[in-house]
Amino acid sequence: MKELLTIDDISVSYGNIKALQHVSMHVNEGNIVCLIGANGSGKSTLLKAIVGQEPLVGGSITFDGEEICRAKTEVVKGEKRGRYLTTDLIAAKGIALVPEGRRVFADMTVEENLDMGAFLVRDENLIAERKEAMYDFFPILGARRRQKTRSLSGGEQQMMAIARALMSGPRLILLDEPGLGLAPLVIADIFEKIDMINKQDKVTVFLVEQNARMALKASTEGYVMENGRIVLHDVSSALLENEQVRAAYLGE
Amino acid sequence: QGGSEAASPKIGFIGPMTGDYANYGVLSNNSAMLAVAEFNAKGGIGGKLPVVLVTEDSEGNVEKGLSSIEKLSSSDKIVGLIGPVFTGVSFAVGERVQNEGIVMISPSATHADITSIGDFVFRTVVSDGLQGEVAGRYFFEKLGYRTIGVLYAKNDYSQGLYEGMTASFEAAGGKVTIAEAFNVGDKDFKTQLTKIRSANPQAIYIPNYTAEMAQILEQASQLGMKIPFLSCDGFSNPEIYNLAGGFTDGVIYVGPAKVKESPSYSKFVADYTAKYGVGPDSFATNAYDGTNILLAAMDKVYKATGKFDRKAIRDAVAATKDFPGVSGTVNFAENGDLVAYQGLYKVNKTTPEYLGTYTVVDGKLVQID
Amino acid sequence: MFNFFLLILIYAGIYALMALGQNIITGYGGMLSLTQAGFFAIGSYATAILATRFGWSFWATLPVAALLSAFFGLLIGLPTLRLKGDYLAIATLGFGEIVRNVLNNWDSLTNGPMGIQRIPMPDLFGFTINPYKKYAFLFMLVITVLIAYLLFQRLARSRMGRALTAVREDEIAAQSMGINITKYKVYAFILGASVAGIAGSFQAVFTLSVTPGTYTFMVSIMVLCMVVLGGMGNFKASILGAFIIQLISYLPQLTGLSSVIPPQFKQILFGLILVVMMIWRPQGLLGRESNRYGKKAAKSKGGA
Amino acid sequence: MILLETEALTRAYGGVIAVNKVDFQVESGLITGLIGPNGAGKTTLFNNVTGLDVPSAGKVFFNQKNITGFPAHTICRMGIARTFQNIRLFKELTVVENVMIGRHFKTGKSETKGRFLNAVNSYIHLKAEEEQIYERACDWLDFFEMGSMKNELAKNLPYGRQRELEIARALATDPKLLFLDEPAAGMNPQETDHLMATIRKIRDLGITVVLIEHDMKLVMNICDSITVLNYGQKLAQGTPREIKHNPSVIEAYLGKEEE
Amino acid sequence: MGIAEFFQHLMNGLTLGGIYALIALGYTMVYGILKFINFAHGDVLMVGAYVGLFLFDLLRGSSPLGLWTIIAFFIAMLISMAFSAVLGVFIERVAYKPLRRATRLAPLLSAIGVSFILSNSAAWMFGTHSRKFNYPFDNTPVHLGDVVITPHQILILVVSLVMMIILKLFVDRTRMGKAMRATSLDQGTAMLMGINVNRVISMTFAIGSALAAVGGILIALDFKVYATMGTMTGLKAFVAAVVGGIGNISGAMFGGILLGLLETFGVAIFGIPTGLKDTIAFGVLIIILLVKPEGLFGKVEKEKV
Ligand SMILES: Nc1ncnc2c1ncn2[C@@H]1O[C@H](COP(=O)(O)OP(=O)(O)OP(=O)(O)O)[C@@H](O)[C@H]1O
Ligand SMILES: Nc1ncnc2c1ncn2[C@@H]1O[C@H](COP(=O)(O)OP(=O)(O)OP(=O)(O)O)[C@@H](O)[C@H]1O
Ligand SMILES: [Mg+2]
Ligand SMILES: [Mg+2]
Repeated sequence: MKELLTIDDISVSYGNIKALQHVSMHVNEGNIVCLIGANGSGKSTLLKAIVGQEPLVGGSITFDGEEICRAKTEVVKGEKRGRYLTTDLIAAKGIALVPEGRRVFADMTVEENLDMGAFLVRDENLIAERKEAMYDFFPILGARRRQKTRSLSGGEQQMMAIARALMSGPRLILLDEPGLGLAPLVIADIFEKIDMINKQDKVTVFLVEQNARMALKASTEGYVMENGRIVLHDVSSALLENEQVRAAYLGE
Repeated sequence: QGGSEAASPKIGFIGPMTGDYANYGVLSNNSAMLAVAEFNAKGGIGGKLPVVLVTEDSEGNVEKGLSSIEKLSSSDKIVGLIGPVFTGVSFAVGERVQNEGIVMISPSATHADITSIGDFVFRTVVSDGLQGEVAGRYFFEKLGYRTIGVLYAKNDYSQGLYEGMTASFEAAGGKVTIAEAFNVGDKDFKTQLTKIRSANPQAIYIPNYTAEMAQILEQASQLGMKIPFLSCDGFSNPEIYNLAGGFTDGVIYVGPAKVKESPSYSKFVADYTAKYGVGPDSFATNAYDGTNILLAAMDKVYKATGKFDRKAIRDAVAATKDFPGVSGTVNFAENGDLVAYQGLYKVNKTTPEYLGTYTVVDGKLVQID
Repeated sequence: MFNFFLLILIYAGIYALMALGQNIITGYGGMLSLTQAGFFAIGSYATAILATRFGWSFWATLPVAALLSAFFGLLIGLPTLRLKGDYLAIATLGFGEIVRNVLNNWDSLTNGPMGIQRIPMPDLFGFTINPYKKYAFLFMLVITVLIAYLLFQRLARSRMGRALTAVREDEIAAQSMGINITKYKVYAFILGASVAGIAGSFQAVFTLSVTPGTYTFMVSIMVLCMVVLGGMGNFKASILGAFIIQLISYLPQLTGLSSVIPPQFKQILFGLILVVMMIWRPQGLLGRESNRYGKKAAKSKGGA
Repeated sequence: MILLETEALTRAYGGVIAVNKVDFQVESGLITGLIGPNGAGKTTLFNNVTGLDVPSAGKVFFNQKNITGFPAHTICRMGIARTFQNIRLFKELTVVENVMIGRHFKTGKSETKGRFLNAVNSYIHLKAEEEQIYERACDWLDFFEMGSMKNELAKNLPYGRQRELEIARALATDPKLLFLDEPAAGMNPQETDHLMATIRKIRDLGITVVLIEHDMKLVMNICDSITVLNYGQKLAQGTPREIKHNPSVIEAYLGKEEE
Repeated sequence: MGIAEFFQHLMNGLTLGGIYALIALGYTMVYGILKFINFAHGDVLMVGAYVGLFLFDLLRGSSPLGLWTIIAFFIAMLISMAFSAVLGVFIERVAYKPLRRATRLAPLLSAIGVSFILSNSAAWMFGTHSRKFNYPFDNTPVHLGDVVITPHQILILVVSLVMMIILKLFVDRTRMGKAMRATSLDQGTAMLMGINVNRVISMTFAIGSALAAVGGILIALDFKVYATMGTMTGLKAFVAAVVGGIGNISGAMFGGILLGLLETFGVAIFGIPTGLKDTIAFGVLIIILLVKPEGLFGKVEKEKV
């Protein structure tokens, strides 16, 4: 299986706070990989680093064989050279992020938000098709399609953010706590849907989730992060049985 | 009190050099520079000391005017001041020079009360009072108008003229049937003109600065107005014909007395235009005379005493008699005001034609020339 | 030269008063108000009119100027509080322009564009504080700025300041914490207006003449610049900002450069300095005042 | 005793009726849960009760007093505090300052309505007052074991801590009734457990708690009574056991039991 | 007031409003995206007018009014638009871009600085006097009964209307327009959608500044060219843009027209002294804002908690 995303020894800091320290991981094409960890362990930071929203202080990130980010301090061929693609270029490579805190375009309607998600898609028919698919999947969004997103409920906005990311037809989708604020039924649905797009549309999924049990069940592989470091990596079924994980993240 | 020794004496100029009114400051400052340059070219004071002109920008406001005089008086130790250009600043600066004992000659502060600040304040421009008086009487008596409309700006100069003209016109028996104002910075006067058109006066008096007058004339023509226009010394700036060339025909204005005839005036205009690329307006003309008067006074005092005593220079300025200025013969009244007559001109296409020189004595219009 | 420096200090002092007021409105309350010039004018004219027409002493006119501006602060504060951000800016800008327009046109009261001259100099214990002799005037002004500063500083470090900060940060949360946001916004306006009125009074007895042309919209902008340049939400910085902006604007005259360079260069220089300063320190020279309890606030964020 | 009650509370936004004739009761001293599908109108109900939104129809009673349409700050002063679904801390202020703002109207002389004189008065008593506010704020932080973070900027706290800080800030107003909108969102199971204990502690202080939550473990464990909304209407009300087995609730919201 | 006078005032008000609208459109472009008052907009307008003036005089030489003067005028206008667009983008790069993450007031101050630099440089280079921009066409007024209109007045109205429509179509219909809207709402998230925010912002400045040049030239025909020409009119246009509703294109247009009509009728109808024109205009604008705090065309959207 091909390695789609490779994170090689990256570090990220916020001033003095070392949010990520020497993190390495990889996501194979076609897989669902999950990342779990306590609050503040650095999960969101990692996702932001992948899409180029946080600069690296060390390491590099490669997507589909092309290096998309490298820290300024890295030495390449005897030279100190940083390099990075801006977020929009990374998005154009086929990476979509469902950001933490939803970040919907509040003054746009649901429909316009979906259109923005498909900004890089030029085929009008395809866009219309995908939109319909989204309304099928989240009927409430269909009912609210002409409503400004700012007036949606928290959960509706979350659905909106997920649907928007799917609109671009990404190769890799990064989900930052997709279940946040969603009703139990909907969460179950979403995990099913994730599975479906993964199987049918061959979208690779990288999932960050507090609900570790569901995340691990849905994924093939899992990483555990603590204080900005990866402390465990295994296939998900093994992690589900892991004592340490059970105690710390499954609430048992 | 002040008075510096033999080193090159300095004189100051204060006027708006930047901002909305910069043009008026710049034109007058040009004159002062020209006068000083010519004076120095002839050898300067006593044939040996060149005079230094220090220009400061008032930006047309009192705060900057005061800082300018502060600088001129405490850093440059000037012995005389040309300016400031506008009434508001002139009041503030006038109080200050009076206090410091520096003689000041304003080329364009027209407010009637300026010279009553004190004995150090002079001007080479007629006060609004006189110009307005001549204008009102002339419009009534010689032009035979009984109703006049006015379009003036809410600034000291324009409003002063409006009030002066109205008082004398109505005293003579006429009536200002409509007076419309606009604010500084406005460029569209169609509302006011439309209102005036509807009031249908026999003529319209537009006492304003050049740029606004050009604008008014053009817009009046756009509104198809055929009413005769009357104006003030602001019209003596030849710039008006560049800006509103097609619309100046027939305008009658009150301006400096008979300047067009004098050869020194033509030479001044030619030199000025050659040097600065634009022509002088009447304030610039006044500034030129003012500067020359100041320089002559300094020369006189220096020759007599070998120093530049501020008080002595003031006295010498006050003693100026029949100074042959480019704007005519200059004399100062007891209070520092210009003793002057008003010229009347009628524009033929784009050339002003001289109609006569007038003054008002005891409420009666008297033709001098 | 030294005299000229004193003059800069006096102007800085007068503007510092306005900047303190602007800071409480914009720096603390987070409201972008562009109307200090209006209050400044009201204060100036109050003093000018009362002193020349009714023979009041400066000290008697001072509280009137403050109260009158405060009243107008309340008047425009109350209704305009419904407005956010730049809508508020426009409404306040409009108010400032209205004040100037009215002063320029109400000839019977304000003498219109001619302005009011010959304003009597203030007396203090029998001494005339002659603005030409700058020490006494400066002294009087410094005391006033100091009092205003201490007062504002203490208010800001009390419940009032915290409430205003809360309103700035998040109105909805502030409301839900029992803070009457309208009340605090109006307080900010009243306080900000009254010091600007006092500044106007001082201006009137310093220049001894007032004309409507002095109180343009540019004055409000300059005051805003002082606050932002110093650092929003920091009273010391507002005073520093006032001093620096005045110093920059008068630097060419102070150094004698003004008579050497073309007059426009002075303004161009001012513009350049403004741009460079902002890029160099967008948070202002001193930045927002550090949180009283805890660390200094982060550099880049906050404010209206 | 019924502490808070809504009577046919309705809030319509144009065509969308977010809350539809809901009668909702909160028993004093208990923990009441409010659950329902996304968009059911839970947050809207909170907003209408706490004065951030004005009902289209219906009434709200607090302590038998009709408080419908009162401004938010008044309602807060009467003893109702809340947190927000999307955290609304004063981000640029420190942790302790956030809580101090909660103490805003709780101090010394100023408790009698804020007049300008009071501002003057409080100016005079500034120091004592400030100390008083500070100490009380610290007490609340200690309650959440956040004493060591009090000088951090609020925005730099991890998510879960921010939620707790919001609760601390609300508690600082000494409420009789506390509304929590999805307090456990973004918390992992362990942290949720900790939160449950905290909420119980709050209840034991005599503060009535109403909470919205999608985490069923939390809801079923700590609520004494649960109200379910669906499409703006009240679907059911009862004890956790009743709700868990209510078929229409399962159908609309819970889905079939996991595991 | 007679019927003729009424219609004359109406016409005057409309064209004055057209001028405000023309400038307001450019303001709104930039304002809508970056949410800061681009004080230098009026000065870019002034630069555009100077460039247009010099080019037009150069191209025209001494040829009489006719087809060539009109062509020359358009060439001058196009070059001036391009020049202003480049200038606008340059200003953004140098003076505003470094401040994108700073407080909202920092770029405002920077813009004031730029405004000082531009207007004073122009005064220094081109002098402080007004220059006449000759009409490239015959501007003889047309009489409709007692009401008089000039071709230029009609031109202003037509151009501002056309520009409004084009802009609106552009922003609503094109990809670039959509990208602009997204950028205005949330730059970070816009990038996540694959939008090149830098390019969008540059584009916005380019369009806004090109519009300023058009406005500057058309205004110059009527009001002359001088260094401070952008300041006051620019400010009023900005007020109009805000009253219309921030970032709203039709709002800017109607705000402009409204302001023009207010300035005209406010003093024309009730016999209020014309000096108080600004008081009436600003007063009514404040009242409008109080009644409709989000501007005329803005949408009132309460924040959802
Ligand atoms: N902008 C920022 N400035 C300073 N510190 C930050 C910033 N963003 C995050 N942090 C800190 O970095 C660390 C990692 O944060 P991150 O958001 O990546 O955690 P997370 O694993 O996603 O947590 P959560 O589960 O709460 O979302 C935390 O300690 C957080 O406080
Ligand atoms: N201003 C508004 N205009 C139109 N519809 C609105 C408005 N505010 C809320 N709504 C709608 O009302 C419904 C109720 O929203 P509310 O936020 O109360 O839901 P909720 O129960 O809290 O959901 P969640 O669990 O997802 O947070 C939603 O469908 C929302 O779209
Ligand atoms: Mg996270
Ligand atoms: Mg909700």
